[in-house]
Amino acid sequence: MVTGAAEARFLPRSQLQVLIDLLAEDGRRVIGPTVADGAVVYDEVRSPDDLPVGLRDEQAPGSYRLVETGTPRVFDVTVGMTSWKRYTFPPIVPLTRASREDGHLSLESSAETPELLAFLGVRGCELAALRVQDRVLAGGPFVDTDYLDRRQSSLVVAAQCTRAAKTCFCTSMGTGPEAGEGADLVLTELDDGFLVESRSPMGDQLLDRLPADLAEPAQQTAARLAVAATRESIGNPVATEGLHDRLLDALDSPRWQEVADRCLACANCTLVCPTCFCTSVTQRADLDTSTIVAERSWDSCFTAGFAKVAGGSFRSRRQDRYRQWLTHKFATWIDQFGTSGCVGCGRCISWCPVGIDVREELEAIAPPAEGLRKHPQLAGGTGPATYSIGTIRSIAAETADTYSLVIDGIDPTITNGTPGQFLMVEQPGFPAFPISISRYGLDHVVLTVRAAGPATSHLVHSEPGTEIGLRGPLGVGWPVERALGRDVVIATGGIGLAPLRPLIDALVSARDRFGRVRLHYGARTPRDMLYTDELASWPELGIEVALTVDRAGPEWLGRVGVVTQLFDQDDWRGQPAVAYLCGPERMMQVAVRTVGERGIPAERTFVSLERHMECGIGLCGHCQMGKVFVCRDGPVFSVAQLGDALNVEGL
Amino acid sequence: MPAADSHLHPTRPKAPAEAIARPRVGVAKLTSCDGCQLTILDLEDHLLEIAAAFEIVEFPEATSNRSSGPYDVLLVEGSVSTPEQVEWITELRRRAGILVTIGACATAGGIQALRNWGNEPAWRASVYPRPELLETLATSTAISDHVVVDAELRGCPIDPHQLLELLASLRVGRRPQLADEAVCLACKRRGTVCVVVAEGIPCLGPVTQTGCGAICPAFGRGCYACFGPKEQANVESLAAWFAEHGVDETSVPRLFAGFTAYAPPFREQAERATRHAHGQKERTDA
Amino acid sequence: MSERGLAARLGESWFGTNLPPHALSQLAEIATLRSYPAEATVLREGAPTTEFGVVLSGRIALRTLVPERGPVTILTVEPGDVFGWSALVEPHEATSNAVALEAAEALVFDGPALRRLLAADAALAASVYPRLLTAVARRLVATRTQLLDLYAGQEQAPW
Amino acid sequence: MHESTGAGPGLVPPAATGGRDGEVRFEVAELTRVEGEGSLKLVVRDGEVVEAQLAIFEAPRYFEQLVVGRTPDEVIDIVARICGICPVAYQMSAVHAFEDLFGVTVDPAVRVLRRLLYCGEWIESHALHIYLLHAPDFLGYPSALEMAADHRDLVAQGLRLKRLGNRIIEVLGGRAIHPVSVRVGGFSRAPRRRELEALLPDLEAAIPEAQATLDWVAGLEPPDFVRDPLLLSLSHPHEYPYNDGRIVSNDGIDVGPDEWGSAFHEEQVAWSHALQARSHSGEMYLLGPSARVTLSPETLHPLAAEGLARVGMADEIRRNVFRSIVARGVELLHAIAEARDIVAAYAEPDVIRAPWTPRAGVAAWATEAPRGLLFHRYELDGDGLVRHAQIVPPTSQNQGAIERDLAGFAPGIMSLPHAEATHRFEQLIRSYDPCISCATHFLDLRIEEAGEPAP
Repeated sequence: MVTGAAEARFLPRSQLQVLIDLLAEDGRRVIGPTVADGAVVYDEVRSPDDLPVGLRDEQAPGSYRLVETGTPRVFDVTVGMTSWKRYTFPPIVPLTRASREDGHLSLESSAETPELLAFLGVRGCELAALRVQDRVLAGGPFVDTDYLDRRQSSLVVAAQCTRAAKTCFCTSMGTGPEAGEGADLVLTELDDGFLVESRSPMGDQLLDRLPADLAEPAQQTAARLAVAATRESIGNPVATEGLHDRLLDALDSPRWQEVADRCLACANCTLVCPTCFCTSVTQRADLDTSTIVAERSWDSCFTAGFAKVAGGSFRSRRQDRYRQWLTHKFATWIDQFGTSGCVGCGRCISWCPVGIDVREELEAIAPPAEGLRKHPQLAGGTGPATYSIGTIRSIAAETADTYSLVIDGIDPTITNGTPGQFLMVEQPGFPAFPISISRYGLDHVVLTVRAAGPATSHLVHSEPGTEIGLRGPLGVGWPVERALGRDVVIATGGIGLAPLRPLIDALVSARDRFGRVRLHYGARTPRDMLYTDELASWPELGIEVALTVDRAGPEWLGRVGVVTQLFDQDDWRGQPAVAYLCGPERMMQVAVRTVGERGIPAERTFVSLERHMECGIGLCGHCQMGKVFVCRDGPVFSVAQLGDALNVEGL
Repeated sequence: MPAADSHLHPTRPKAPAEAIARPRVGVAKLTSCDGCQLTILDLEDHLLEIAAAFEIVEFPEATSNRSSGPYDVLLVEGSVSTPEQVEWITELRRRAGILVTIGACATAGGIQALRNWGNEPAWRASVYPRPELLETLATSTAISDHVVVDAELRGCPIDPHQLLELLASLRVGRRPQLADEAVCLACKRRGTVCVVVAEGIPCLGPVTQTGCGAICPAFGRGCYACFGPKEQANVESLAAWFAEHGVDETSVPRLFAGFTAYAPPFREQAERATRHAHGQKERTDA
Repeated sequence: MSERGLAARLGESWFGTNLPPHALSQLAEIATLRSYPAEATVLREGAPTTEFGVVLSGRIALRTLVPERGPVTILTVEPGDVFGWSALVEPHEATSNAVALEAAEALVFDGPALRRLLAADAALAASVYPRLLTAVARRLVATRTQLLDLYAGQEQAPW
Repeated sequence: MHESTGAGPGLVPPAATGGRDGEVRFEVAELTRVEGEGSLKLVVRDGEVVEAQLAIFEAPRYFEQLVVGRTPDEVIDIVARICGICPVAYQMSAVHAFEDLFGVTVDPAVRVLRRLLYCGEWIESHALHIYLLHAPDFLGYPSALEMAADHRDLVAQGLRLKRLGNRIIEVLGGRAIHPVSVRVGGFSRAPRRRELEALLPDLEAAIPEAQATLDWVAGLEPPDFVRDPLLLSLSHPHEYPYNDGRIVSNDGIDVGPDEWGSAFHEEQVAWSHALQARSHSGEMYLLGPSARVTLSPETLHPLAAEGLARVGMADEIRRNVFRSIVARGVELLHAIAEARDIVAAYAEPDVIRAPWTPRAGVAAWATEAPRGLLFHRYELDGDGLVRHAQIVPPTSQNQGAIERDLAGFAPGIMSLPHAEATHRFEQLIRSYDPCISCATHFLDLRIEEAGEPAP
């Protein structure tokens, strides 16, 4: 960000209209604080009269009121309910438009070119919020282009705070009351006008066109003092020193339950938060379902649907949802994005219908503890709306409810994927869903799908020749290289074998470069085993296969028991080995412990997790687990990476 | 699908419905105001399209054609409030491939469920000259309390958009996408200033399931829970907050004694209200 | 085969690992090596358990007869693991059928004799019972996990 | 409903019901294309109608009790649920009753907005009945859906008009059914001028369509059934009766909207447990569009008055109930034209919701639902909570007249084949646009079982 060269000017209040007109002349719609239904709402501003003239906001937990001050001042209100996110990251955005014409599927992005905007009266905490969302949505390996377009179309006129509400704590979060980076112009309101400073070339140009003389030293001092006084009045309500670690060590604090007794899980805190970015995609189909529009809308970690995976919601309790939100906002956000997710604007305090005060909760929940962990770096990839098309070549039943689909005619980037990566599969009219690739061919891939819901059932019952949308390959797969020269233990259950098959293929293809390779596979009954032919032929290829089932009839002469018991029959030592585990979470918890007891270090124990993955690239927030997004940072993780996450209920 | 989540609404584990070329659709009603089936006719812009996509074989309010089924899809409005309706809904369940209950009466018992707190005999006597001839149940209850329901549309009345989504989902044989979150999400997406926080108006949005489009706050009043409790609704906390913030003690329970009063966890609150009203009534009769 | 041989083989088994030498030899004194052809019945549910055994090779299935489902295999006893623990626990009745799924070999101990031996020698008992308890506990844990039916298909998947 | 499982128009063949010599029974086990569920039973013995029943098997819902202990604003929400077809009518009668008792004067703009809201409901309800419920009888279709196959443009026009009515209610009250904004003292929110202006083009476009509708329905051939009924409705010197006016009849009744009880009572008739409204002199009155058009022609919107004159059926509307569809056509045109005028002249009110304080006493008022006079009476205590309620919907007042007309209609069609005659009876009932859902709250569920053993 270039800082403007020009010195501070003074703009008489009577000349504020000129600033608004200049912005409008540049073809920008000016958005600023207006008054509607008893609160400050960011909406179109055509003249200073549209601003909250002579009003002050009285904010407290669960309460917001505007009161008359009788002054001509326009920026004595602090932040209202709405945030600028409404304009940079709108509540509902059309994403993809799908249509099927004579058998051919087309999936186009329905992004719109955003209008030019000027934000008037952006506060220090709000500038910080824009920087946070820039980092999250446009600063990572994957970019939300819709957000980026809107941000680049908006000019920012900041207003430094000369007054604070009781709910403000920007000083603790280091975001205000001064205007930090990201503004083009910065205003500071004085009794008879505004001190105006430029922070960018665009700001310089505006400043030159304003009827504003150089500011008197006295005026500059007055402005400085006014903002300093605001800082004083706020003090330092939240002790952020070491907060990250204190929070993550308090995952079992009894206070979570206590706050859950008050929390309504209504999601208001996340929706008024200027940095929360969780979204969901819904498909809107007309009656004749030839055309379907996928829309992305604000969602929240407080909704049940948000944390859905096969088998129900894994954050079913209010306390789990509140913990997810608070720990993410103040701790794991830092691990993910190198900055706190909170900017101290206090919206979540005022607009909580039952007045839960995040400052009090933090104080009650967080005692001191240990150091940070890093999350892995990632490769680049694809955007949330960009699909390639594949054709279902054949469909073969593996078990009563599980089928293997051969998909060809696909984009080479997919066949170039790595073992353990997954694809988002898009069928018009159904929610897109993630499926791991169960085999790579030269010109095709195999997807092994269990018909567990409508979309998956619809897929496995499709006719060969049907075209489907594919996005990927996504995620971080199995680190095969870690097994070079080592013994390998693969333990899996049920459909968990599917994402491991490409790994086994890889080991087989260079068999002599690895030590002993064991596959421990468990299924519900003999009939529920996948790839039975290969299970029989792998031993000839140097893979020791041990099978077990939960129950069986007399015809089954193999083992009956649980996968982890298979280890007992084996006289191997863990230290030189590497473990790859995939299966139901409960099974993996046991398996992780068992291989741990055998001495395989956490750094060389890898698991693949299932979470409700929607965007597949860490932008929608659905699959967040502690410090990681399963879709982007995983689905494969080392146990060291996850820490305790695997064993904490509801994380 | 909300039916999947709430203990109030048992659902039969079903294989996803196969898309049927032109499903035979029936519309029936039990105890209700007809508003939910009228919502079908209120889809004016889509009505002829619907008639083309579905074979409407039973819909007394709209057509003289009749059919006793079987129906691929049966939409039923209204609560179960007479012995005959108990038998009838069981029979209808047999005739229906997919049974969808529509509206607050069918999914929660409706406003008439306020009788369920033992007022029915007294009320009957006060309205009917010869109450002994009247065969009604002492309770008005949700259809899912009597038979297994495959899907439900909440609301008093149901929302036209959700109805369209249901019909669209039936066309392809997927589950309808019906959010089970709080009204607040729609309210905030809409940008409505919160009436609780900014005006101190009691609003049930935070504990009520979404679907209506958050109309009431947008029209300057509190939500009155047409769509019934959301999952994990923390009624105690909200009621306590209202009581501590200027809503008088007798009014708080009355807030919940509305069109989904008999849906737990509203029930407990509503109970206090009906006791209060009943007390009022006795004074009237005295 | 010599007792030493038996003691050695017992010591190599999972059950025998960590048993002190004197314990191994004492047990070997009353142990017999027995072979079961495939499909031989080892224990019958409800019948008195006369012998406690440690599988050395082969596989023995623990089965329960469910009238409408036929015989269901609950667990298989693999080499190193034990069967007939009810020989040491009141009322000394087998809790399931045990059938050899393939030709199997086991060290078996006469129930009453083993009980007398353990009752007479507290030191021996103190080393044998924990091992036995571990074996039973492992089955309990395994059974619980099976009970969770972790691989069952899900009805209400979101997609 | 339980018997009505056969195909065809829900007829139970006479054999199925038996009948002694010289007796003919006409039954419609479930009336279709009416709101709510009712059945027709007519017994003609030796040419004499010995029994004419419009039976109801809607289950009772006890609304008069549901509102006990409730605040006026809660009552407005609750009584709307008596009927999904005319919720606005119930809200209007209730809100005016309370404001009358509390001495609230609403902002003039609010008064106009309430007329607009009622216009919306009239447009929706009349378009629904004309096009979807009644017209199929004249054109010989089981429903408008089949009718659309041959008359798609006609049905599309009806649906357009119906949608327009719903949109008016949606703009003012958030949703077409059970709108949320009506409060004692006014509305919870004033519509923005631009929101109403958005309706203007379609309102303009709808006027010629409503005129066309009127000409079309005037051309529909009615059965010849002429009589001289007593008609009753509100009447206002300057405006077509919606929310305000005196209760008048064509035989001289003239009382205030709060004085219904002084001229009428509900009484129990011998053959049913249904309470029916009668004047103290025992007369039975007919309410609704025919009554209003007959009693208040001079306050019709000029366009509607012109339309009525053009079709020249004022007298037929009064005397032949099958012409009620023409009366609805006239009122449809009136409501659209008045809505157009209101929207064009709308200025946002200064006070959208006038303050009020509760008072003990009797709150009573009548307004004109699409189907006719709707009377509410509430006794309130000092806290403004309802202690007793009486609600008299139009259909309960019409029912006596309907049954009497069935008897009068019978001789003329006895000669027709049984099924055809039965169908005609059903059509006669339909022409009153009976709203059984409304009637429910006081009608007995089980007339048959309760009373007479089947002969």
